[in-house]
Amino acid sequence: MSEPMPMSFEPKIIAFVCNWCTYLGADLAGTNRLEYPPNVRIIRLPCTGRIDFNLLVKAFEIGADAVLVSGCHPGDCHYTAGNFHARRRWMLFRSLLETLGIETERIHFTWISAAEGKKFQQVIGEITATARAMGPYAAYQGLSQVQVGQASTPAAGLQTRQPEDAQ
Amino acid sequence: MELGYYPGCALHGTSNDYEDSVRACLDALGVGLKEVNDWICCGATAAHSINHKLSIALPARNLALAEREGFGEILAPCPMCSMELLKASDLVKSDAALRQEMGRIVELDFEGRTSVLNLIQVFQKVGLDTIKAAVKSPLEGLKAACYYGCLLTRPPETLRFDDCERPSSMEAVIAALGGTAVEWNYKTECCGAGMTLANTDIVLDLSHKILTNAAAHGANCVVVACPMCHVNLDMKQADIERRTAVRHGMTIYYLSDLVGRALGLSDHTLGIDRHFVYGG
Amino acid sequence: MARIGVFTCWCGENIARTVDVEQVSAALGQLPGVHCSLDYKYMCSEPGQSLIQEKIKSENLDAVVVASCSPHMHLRTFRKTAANAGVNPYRVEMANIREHCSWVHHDRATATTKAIDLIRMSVAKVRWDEPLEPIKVPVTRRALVVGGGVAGIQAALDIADGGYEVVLVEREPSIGGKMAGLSETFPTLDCSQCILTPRMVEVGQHPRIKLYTYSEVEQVEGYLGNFTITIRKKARYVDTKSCTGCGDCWNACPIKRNPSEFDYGLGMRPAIYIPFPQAVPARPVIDKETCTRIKKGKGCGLCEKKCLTHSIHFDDQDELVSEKVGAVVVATGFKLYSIGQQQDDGATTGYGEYGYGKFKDVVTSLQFERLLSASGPTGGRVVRPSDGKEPKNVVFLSCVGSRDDAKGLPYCSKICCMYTAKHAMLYKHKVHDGQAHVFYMDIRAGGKNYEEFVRRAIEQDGARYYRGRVSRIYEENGKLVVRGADTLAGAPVTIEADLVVLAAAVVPATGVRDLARKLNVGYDQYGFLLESHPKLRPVETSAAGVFICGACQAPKDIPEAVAQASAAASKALIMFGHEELTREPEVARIDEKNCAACFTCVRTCPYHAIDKAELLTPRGVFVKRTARVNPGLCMGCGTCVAVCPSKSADLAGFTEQEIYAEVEALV
Amino acid sequence: MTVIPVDELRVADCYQCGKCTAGCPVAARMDRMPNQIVRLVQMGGFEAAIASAAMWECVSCQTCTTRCPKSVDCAGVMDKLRALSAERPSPEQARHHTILFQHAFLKNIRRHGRLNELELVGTFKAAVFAKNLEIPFLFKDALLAPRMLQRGKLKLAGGSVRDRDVVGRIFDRCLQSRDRQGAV
Repeated sequence: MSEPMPMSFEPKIIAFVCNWCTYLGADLAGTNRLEYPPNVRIIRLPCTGRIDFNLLVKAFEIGADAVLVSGCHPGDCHYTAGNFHARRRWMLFRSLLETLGIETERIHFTWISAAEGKKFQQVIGEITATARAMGPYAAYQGLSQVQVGQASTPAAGLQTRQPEDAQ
Repeated sequence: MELGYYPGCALHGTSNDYEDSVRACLDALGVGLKEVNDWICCGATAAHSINHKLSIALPARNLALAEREGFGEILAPCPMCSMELLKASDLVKSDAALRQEMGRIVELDFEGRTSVLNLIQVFQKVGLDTIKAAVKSPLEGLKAACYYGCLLTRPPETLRFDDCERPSSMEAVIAALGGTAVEWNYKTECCGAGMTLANTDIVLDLSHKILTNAAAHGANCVVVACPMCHVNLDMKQADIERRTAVRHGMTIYYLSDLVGRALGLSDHTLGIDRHFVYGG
Repeated sequence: MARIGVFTCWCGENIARTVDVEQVSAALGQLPGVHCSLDYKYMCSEPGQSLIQEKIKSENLDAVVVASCSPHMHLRTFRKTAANAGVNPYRVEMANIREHCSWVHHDRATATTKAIDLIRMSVAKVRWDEPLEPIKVPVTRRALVVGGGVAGIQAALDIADGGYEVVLVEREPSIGGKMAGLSETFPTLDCSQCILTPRMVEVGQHPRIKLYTYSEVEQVEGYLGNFTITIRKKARYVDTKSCTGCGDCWNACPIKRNPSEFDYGLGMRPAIYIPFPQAVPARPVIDKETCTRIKKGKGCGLCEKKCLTHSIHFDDQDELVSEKVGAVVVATGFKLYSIGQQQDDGATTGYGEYGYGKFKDVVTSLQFERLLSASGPTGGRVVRPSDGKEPKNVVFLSCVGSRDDAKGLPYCSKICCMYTAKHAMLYKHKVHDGQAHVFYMDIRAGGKNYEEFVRRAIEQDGARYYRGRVSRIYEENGKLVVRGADTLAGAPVTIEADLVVLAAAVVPATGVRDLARKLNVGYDQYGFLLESHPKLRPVETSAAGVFICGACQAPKDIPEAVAQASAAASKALIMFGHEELTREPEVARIDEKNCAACFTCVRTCPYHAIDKAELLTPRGVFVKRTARVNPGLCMGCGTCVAVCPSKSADLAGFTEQEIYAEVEALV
Repeated sequence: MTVIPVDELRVADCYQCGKCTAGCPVAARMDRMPNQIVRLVQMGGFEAAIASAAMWECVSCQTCTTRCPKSVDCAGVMDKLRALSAERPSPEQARHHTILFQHAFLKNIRRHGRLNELELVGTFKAAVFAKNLEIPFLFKDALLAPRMLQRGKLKLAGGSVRDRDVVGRIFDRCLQSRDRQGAV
């Protein structure tokens, strides 16, 4: 657990994707062996319409540096309109998040279809690059620990991004 | 109503009869024309054939001049001019960078606020009912073949005027004047336009076809709203006869000629007596 | 505390090459609740699966995480495996460490780390996974077929012959659709009516087919297995039961000259008419737009006077009837792109240059079919609509509206190449000294005996094929001047034709979008209905229990439409093979006590699966209003969960609890 | 190899339906059909395209572009080809009436700002004569001129712009990219 702070900053990225388009897009990226940065962790949901935006806040609490929300292209939603609902709610939610002090530039929206393995690769590449450039999201790191009454040291925050942490 | 006026080279040269006609009949309709000060040539086919940038710059200069004088709308009776002006105006409106570049090139910054009208559009602005009401001598017995040629309606996305395959706006004017317009097939075929001097044979062949078709459908005259069409169809009839051994003797009117006539203006005022084929 | 087993797959080398599977399973063994963590070469293989089952029994596990490939690949497999060993299948999670990890990363250390993260997420989720039972819904073994063309007829007969009742709804006064109006069919040239009318009669007489002609689907309620359909029976003014179809009425009708819909305006019909002699039902209908009696409310009434069975009722009104069905087959077919006129969707008017609607002798392909048809307005004589003369030169244009981004539709209408060859052929058979000219871009003749058929038109019947589009058509002293190009010879071509036939693009029938919305079926930008998988589920739709066939899905010829119709029928029959249907239980639910009854979910649910309801005590005393999910309709998108302000909505299989756990696992 | 920017002309979209050729009023006079020219450009065969005389027959009537099902700007292609060959006139093309005319035309408006038709006719005919020694052509419209004069349709001194130099400067700025100012 007592790891020295790493020299190069590796952002943690959490992706909330729909089961029918983007998840399959990511599968395709795999089948085509399209390499991309290992920073992303995918959470599979039936539809982006399912996403309650508190989830995004949660993601930052547990130390994410960037969040991706990606679903089907307009008109292609498996559930006809879920992706639109997500978009519309996002519009309302953005300002709220901003008042919460969340840097909304760290939240990315895309549409990636089941056929767009290449696009998935590109998007993850870009998001990782921007997140690296923006640096660690100190504002929210380790908040979860705080809530569970632990002391939140920068180390604690950073540790959440240490691989060894898993073991 | 007062409009900015861009005559273009033709109306100040060979087609000065068109200019007289336009001025006279619009004056009679209470439309004042104020010439764009120090306008220059639009570049016509030559410019966009030889240098793309030039083909934007020349009309751009004129748009800039018009805008400087605060014209909201300008009349360009020559479809070639109005097409070039419209094309340039669309381009600079959609592309800020280009607009600035052009501002530099033509030494006059501008937004592209001035919109360009052709003659028919001006008649429509005045209102066909108004014109109908103003008619003194209805054009009975007139069987007109309305000829649009190319540039009044093409390319449609630039001109945004009438139906480019089945135009009918001139027919509407003729109807308002108490004349009849015949249905025919060469409304939108090309007369050879810019080739008048360079490639005379093309012009003669194409114009011959047009006149033949008009006659075949019982027209006793052809109505145009374009100086080049007029040159090719009127001035060239002798050459056509020499080439094809067919004498057409078809009177070619500018649309403004007929409006003017119906409003009671004389052929002389309208410059009709200066046409090559003039039956009076 | 859950007893979780984690099973990490090597997938041969696919995972093991980049992910240190031993390290992974070791790491996961540490997690609380994980009672065993193993890795194996091929988890999906028979020994792999039995390994899982053994462990479930020996460790008496109640939750399973398989770390291998994409759940889209094997979730079903492993759910079955676990179920057979007594674990609730919905307490099985998969961590995708192949497509999302080993295949896209090369550095072994990072890949291993990521794999561990992914599996931790699954473990965190599975901890909260609740056991779920598949939803059972009763099924009404009765089908609705919308559209009485050849596809609808085929589907209806198949289902009825399968032993179940069918309700067939047709908008026109008779069934038969486009095919009934065709002359002969490619590539065999058998007479269209000869093969179709017997099937139409079968439908009319079938004991298990309830036929509603001149009717439309007004409203659709319910869900898979339990639809309630409201049908509007348009006022026909004729009692089809007592009427014998003798014909005295239409012979008596004085308003004779109305353009016939069936003949696409080439023929005339009275105000009271049957669309064509072989119509089913062979009963007339009164066109209220043209009947003077109905328009004025008095006078005429000759038909009524002539009718011996007193079957004519001028006071007839539209009638709404309701039918209960378990499955729906949509077969609404196509129509032609309206050349040179406004389209339904208000799009392009297109092709002023072809003079259709201006020149009488420029006709559409379907009009030409009527000119060729023995039952057509000319009794099968090919003549010019303008002067009744026999055309000696006929020009056929393919791709009018098809493959044209600028003025028409970008897609290929598929059937035009074939029927145009047929037209050229049949014309030659009727006018021996005539010449057929065809302008085409490509000849698309894929299909059994299709290419041979086209060649026959060219080689035996001497049709002249020019590879090029036509730019303009105009009338010059009685001839139609066609200005085209022969791009192979590299020259413009001008033909003086007597008749021009335009192969207009195939577009979906009018009103199909409305119907699709009523049924919750998707459609593309052109209005063609969307199948749920282009290859593997070609007749299913996003709406469970609704199937599609024929040209409403895409342009199709008769053999294809019929094949697809039988496919759709078999899907309905498969449903009817069960007492009740089971559905995935991953659907929404409302905490009804907590629900604030704002009904945001009711408004946002794309499937109208949530209703306003009342919460009652067991004694039936009103407690409060609440939203209530209909599990039969819910497709499990979870939109309601996200919009619910009182957090009363949740989605089984993807509960708030489960998802948050997944996220928190990443701390 | 010559490359001309053709993206905005959507040449790549052409599927060779030939509607441009079908509608072209002068196709019959062309050595290569409009659709063939577009094909050449599409496949990068600019040299062959420029070598063809088709573009000099084109009357810029826009029919091809207007009716193209793929919105390919065929007339625009002809423009581009003319512009290109104007930059490096080959002997044959230099003798072409159309290009001689267009250069005379631009020279003329460059000098006066507006067109001086009489002078245009003069310079143009002289150029044609110099290049092609076509005596008959020289006098082709000679019969026309007097009748035009008598109708006041030819002004011996055309009106021209007060600020004439600006036109010259506009020309220079537009042509500076090219080294072919001599051409105009």
